[in-house]
Amino acid sequence: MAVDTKVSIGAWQLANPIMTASGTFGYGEEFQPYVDLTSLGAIVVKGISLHPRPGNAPPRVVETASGMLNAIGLQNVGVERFITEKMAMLRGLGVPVVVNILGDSLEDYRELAARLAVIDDIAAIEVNISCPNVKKGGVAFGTDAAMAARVTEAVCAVTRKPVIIKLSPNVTDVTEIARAVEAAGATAVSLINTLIGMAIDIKTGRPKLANIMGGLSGPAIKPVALRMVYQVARAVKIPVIGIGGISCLADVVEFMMAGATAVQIGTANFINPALSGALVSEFADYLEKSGRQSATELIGSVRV
Amino acid sequence: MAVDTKVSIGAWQLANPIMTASGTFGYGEEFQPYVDLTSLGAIVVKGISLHPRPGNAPPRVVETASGMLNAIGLQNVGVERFITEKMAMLRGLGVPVVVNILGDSLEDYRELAARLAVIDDIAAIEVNISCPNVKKGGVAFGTDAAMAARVTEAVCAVTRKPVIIKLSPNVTDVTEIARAVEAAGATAVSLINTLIGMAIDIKTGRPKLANIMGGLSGPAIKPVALRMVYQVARAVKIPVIGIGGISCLADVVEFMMAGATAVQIGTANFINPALSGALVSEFADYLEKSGRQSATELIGSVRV
Amino acid sequence: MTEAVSKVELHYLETGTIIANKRVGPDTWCMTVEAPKITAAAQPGQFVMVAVTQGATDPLLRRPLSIHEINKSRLGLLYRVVGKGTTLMAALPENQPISLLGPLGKGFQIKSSPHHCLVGGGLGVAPLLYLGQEIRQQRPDEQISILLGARTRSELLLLEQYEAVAPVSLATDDGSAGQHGFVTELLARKVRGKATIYTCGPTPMMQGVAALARQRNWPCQVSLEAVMACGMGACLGCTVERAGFADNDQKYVHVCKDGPVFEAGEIWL
Amino acid sequence: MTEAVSKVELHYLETGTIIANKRVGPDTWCMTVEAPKITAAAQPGQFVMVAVTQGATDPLLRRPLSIHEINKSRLGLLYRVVGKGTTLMAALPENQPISLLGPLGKGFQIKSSPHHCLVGGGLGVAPLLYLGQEIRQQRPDEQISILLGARTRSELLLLEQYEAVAPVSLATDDGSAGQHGFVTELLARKVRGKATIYTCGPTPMMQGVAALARQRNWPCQVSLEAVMACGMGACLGCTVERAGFADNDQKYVHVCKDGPVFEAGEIWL
Ligand SMILES: Cc1cc2nc3c(=O)[nH]c(=O)nc-3n(C[C@H](O)[C@H](O)[C@H](O)COP(=O)(O)OP(=O)(O)OC[C@H]3O[C@@H](n4cnc5c(N)ncnc54)[C@H](O)[C@@H]3O)c2cc1C
Ligand SMILES: Cc1cc2nc3c(=O)[nH]c(=O)nc-3n(C[C@H](O)[C@H](O)[C@H](O)COP(=O)(O)OP(=O)(O)OC[C@H]3O[C@@H](n4cnc5c(N)ncnc54)[C@H](O)[C@@H]3O)c2cc1C
Ligand SMILES: Cc1cc2nc3c(=O)[nH]c(=O)nc-3n(C[C@H](O)[C@H](O)[C@H](O)COP(=O)(O)O)c2cc1C
Ligand SMILES: Cc1cc2nc3c(=O)[nH]c(=O)nc-3n(C[C@H](O)[C@H](O)[C@H](O)COP(=O)(O)O)c2cc1C
Ligand code: FES
Ligand code: FES
Repeated sequence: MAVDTKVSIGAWQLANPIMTASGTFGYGEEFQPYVDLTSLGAIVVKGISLHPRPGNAPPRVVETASGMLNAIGLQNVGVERFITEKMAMLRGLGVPVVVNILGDSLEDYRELAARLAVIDDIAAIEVNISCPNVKKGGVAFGTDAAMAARVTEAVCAVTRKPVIIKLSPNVTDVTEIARAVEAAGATAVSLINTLIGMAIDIKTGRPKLANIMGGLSGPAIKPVALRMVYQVARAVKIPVIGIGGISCLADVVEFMMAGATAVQIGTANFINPALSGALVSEFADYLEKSGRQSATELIGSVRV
Repeated sequence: MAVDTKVSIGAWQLANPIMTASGTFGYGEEFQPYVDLTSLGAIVVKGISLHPRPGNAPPRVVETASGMLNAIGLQNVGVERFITEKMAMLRGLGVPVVVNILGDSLEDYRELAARLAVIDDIAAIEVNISCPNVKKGGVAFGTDAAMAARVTEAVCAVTRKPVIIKLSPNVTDVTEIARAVEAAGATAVSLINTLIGMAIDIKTGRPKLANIMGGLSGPAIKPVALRMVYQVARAVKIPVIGIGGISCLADVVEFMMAGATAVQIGTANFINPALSGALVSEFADYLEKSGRQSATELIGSVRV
Repeated sequence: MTEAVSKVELHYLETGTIIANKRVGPDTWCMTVEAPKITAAAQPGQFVMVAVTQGATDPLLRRPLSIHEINKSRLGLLYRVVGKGTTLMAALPENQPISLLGPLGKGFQIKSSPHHCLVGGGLGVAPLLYLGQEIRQQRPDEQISILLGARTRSELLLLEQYEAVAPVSLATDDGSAGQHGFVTELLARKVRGKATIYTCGPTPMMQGVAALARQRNWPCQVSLEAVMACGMGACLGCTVERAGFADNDQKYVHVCKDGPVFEAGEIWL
Repeated sequence: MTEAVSKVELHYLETGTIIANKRVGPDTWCMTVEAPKITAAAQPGQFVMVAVTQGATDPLLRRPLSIHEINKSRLGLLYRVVGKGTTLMAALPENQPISLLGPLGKGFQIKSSPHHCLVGGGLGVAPLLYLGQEIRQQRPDEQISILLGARTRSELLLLEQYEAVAPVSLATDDGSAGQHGFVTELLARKVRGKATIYTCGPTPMMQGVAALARQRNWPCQVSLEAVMACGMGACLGCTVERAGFADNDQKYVHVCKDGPVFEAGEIWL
């Protein structure tokens, strides 16, 4: 029996729902020894900004109970060098590439999306709206429904590629933001980005991260991520991409049952660099063994 | 050298900052074999409502990575039987007792606080505002600054006991709520209550909790709790009580450095029922060994 | 951790020592722990909460396991490796310390009866060994029968231990040992006249046993499981529904404190 | 986990077998792992990322440890028990499988030099043994000296191993062995003329060594540590600041991929 592992994000069809999360998979090539990249649904590359960024001072990461905090500070080469230096290599990988973008202002997002709109072989744009809005005094775009909608409109206006809005979990009502970006034209939403957290070194009396606060990821956040995916999948009609602590096949199935059309593997890549590739075949096996014909049967199938 | 472990919450002075969290320490007596209750700063009893509640159907708890989800559903005997059946026993324990209250409406909170206002030997009232507001369509009081302020006013108007407002972490800006309840007269705030989460049993395709969603607690949430305590302690002048994943002395010190005047031990009581008592002496030792004269020197001492 | 005693219910937080930890059947292990305080206080049907990790926070919670056997100051735990906690337990070496909380809960009531009939299925057989031994000792003149069920022969464990206590009858779903079919059928066929039933195992099995007991007017005690966080009545997590109570705060009982052993008529199975 | 090879940098995800895991000094252990692929590719100064748990998610991340020794298809890890990961490692029994990722990073460059001087402090001595062995083999005619520092005599570990490679000079903070004082003073006094310095240890020590090397015009390679999540250049977590770069995306290098060994002048120590 040939099971059908394909899923669709708007007009874009993925061979299977297994993607890798931005900032946790380098530019893909680091993982080539461990993963047949061509087998993955897609990879999402590290967030790209308009101008190169050095990122934050060290220490940038710290382990927590079943999780980790990071404050990388969005270190990246900038969109110009991304296009000239990285795209050729990425094209060669043979896997759909999603480019994650971030900005300090609406104009940043618009310009980034416009620059990438004309580049072949970018399968989709993922918009990280968890960044502070410099013009609005540093409040994150992603925590205000109206601002999130404006970013979405700005990006959708300049590209015909699928636009995935990546939602922040640091909000009172994630469905409100999801509905706003859906109405503004988003092709899909992905969630969750990291929860904001902190750790203190009691020996020095200083925060463990130079940046004071950082983003919490890993298995610790999975229950929160799964809850938000469930809520958002019931609130919008566009596809939902589930992210947060996914570390094994059962986690993939949980997120899809909760309503995710696809999933992204993040922190777990660090612990087992071969994981994403292994999940692709485990997923097909699971569908077959559980008597399902197609991956789409799983989506939102939780019975409450 | 005699170190001074005392801390103050308004006019109420605690022998030390170690308290136990509501819903995780029964009515204290269960822990008598393992903890010298009279040594604790205070105990907070399970949330009390106006009328008895049966609580949710099972399963009510499920383990997650370094954490647990609970959906007890606030099972309790109601304020009447609490006063007649439980208070006599609680008085006999020789430890300051904080009563945690919850309601479905402003009137519930007001009446509960009024009933308890006249009961001797209740050291303080802790107000759980993470409950859904039945009259406002189920939105939690704790996620709306104006509603949170009104609950605070209602409670403060009818009692002269210290009023601790227990904040929900499921909000975009916890400092906004904290400032609102401070302005409304709260003696102190405690945080965090649980993060909302979910888990699915992939074998049955059903949520693992009968209630679908539950509250995430334990070490997994500590980084989020510590961040919020840090933020709130810088935003308000009233004392902050830190809660969330505290499992050892280093955690206590981290929360106090972040700005907490006292802390509550929650889920960790289940793993080590002797913990809260052990922390009282470990805390005094720590102060002495670290060359501090008083617990208050620790509060908010993190250098950023 | 402090080692202290409950005045109220006589349970202890005790750091025991692993004496042996061996595989005894498919996915099933038996761990023997030297734990003088807990063993001295234990009653058949009670359980312990076992800390499966030290220092690490995942798995977070202690795991509830029935007391399978008491041998002087040592207790035996018979457990099936089903998830990450029991997997870690199975890897623990001898001589290592292990933290136990117990003995917890209300165990079996042993009253006089012409015929004590112990009915176990799957890992539900665990508490029945110690129960049988205690009945034998407390009521040496009364008849005891042990009825054990499993899916297949290889899952029938440590039979000699049970046979040393009383005559054992077997049932397997696939007929590979004893009666082909359910242990309930065995019970219906083998036990006539007055009897007291003690049962532990999968819920459908206990439902069958309890239904038959009601029909025949046998007193019947059932040992239940529930997901537990604290094991000592503090979290209110381990609920089962009481039979015949309205929707008030009396609606539920808690397996860890009110049980794990209940009169069958007391709760909704 | 899949076992595969990096075409680019030749590192492997390999499930090795623990051959030995013994305490060799105060809080310090040595683990020998059979891992044919990693050992075949390893260079001195490289490291492995060790999975300290299986199945559980706390501690979550792999732990970076330098390759201390290569003995045919076995590698040695010399580690100090400082926290929960290394505590769990120290408890792992022989014959157990253990997942390693490696060899990772850029190790020491061994160029011709009249005098190779290896300067280690604390657990920074770990990578120097394998380095010394390799220099001895690749450059049999060139002089090698090993200078080791510690707080006190008992922390100077496995000295015979180092002495088998080259003459060893010692310094202790409390004077309990060798020179009373810092290993830097030893270096200043003992090494004259042209030399190449290789150093690993606490930051203040390496700063002292690098400063002296700059003064005397010695090439100097330093081996750094940083908190690591991935160990393979994917997370951008393990940053150190480059010397002489403006505030742009060239400002930082990454210890796991660009290092852990750097030319002292390349980075801000
Ligand atoms: C009072 C009591 C006595 C028990 N006595 C025994 C015994 O003597 N021998 C024995 O083998 N087991 C016994 N159990 C069940 C045992 O506690 C669980 O099998 C164990 O906790 C599973 O831990 P784990 O980490 O390996 O599995 P997990 O990874 O936690 O879970 C694996 C699977 O087991 C299920 N599970 C987990 N905990 C329980 C539970 N408490 N009840 C039912 N299913 C569960 C999960 O839903 C999941 O499907 C008892 C349970 C209770 C409540
Ligand atoms: C490239 C590299 C090579 C290393 N080689 C060795 C070696 O050969 N032998 C050896 O004993 N150690 C070595 N270390 C350090 C070792 O990785 C840490 O000691 C170990 O990860 C601590 O794990 P833990 O869980 O026991 O401690 P944790 O509980 O994680 O932390 C305990 C304490 O150690 C500190 N710590 C944790 N990780 C690091 C780190 N990466 N660097 C510095 N301090 C840290 C923490 O801040 C904390 O104070 C190396 C580190 C790196 C980056
Ligand atoms: C080291 C690190 C770097 C990250 N960088 C980015 C980024 O550049 N852009 C982004 O949208 N998300 C970034 N994330 C968030 C992840 O893509 C993901 O949303 C989050 O980690 C939750 O998933 P996980 O628990 O599986 O890691 C980063 C996460 C980590 C751990
Ligand atoms: C089983 C359980 C029951 C709880 N019941 C209550 C409650 O009745 N009222 C309340 O305000 N908080 C309740 N809480 C929340 C805790 O008091 C605490 O805020 C939360 O668990 C975070 O702390 P922890 O991580 O240390 O457990 C409960 C938590 C748990 C785990
Ligand atoms: S397990 Fe906590 S009350 Fe029963
Ligand atoms: S540890 Fe991840 S980039 Fe170095």
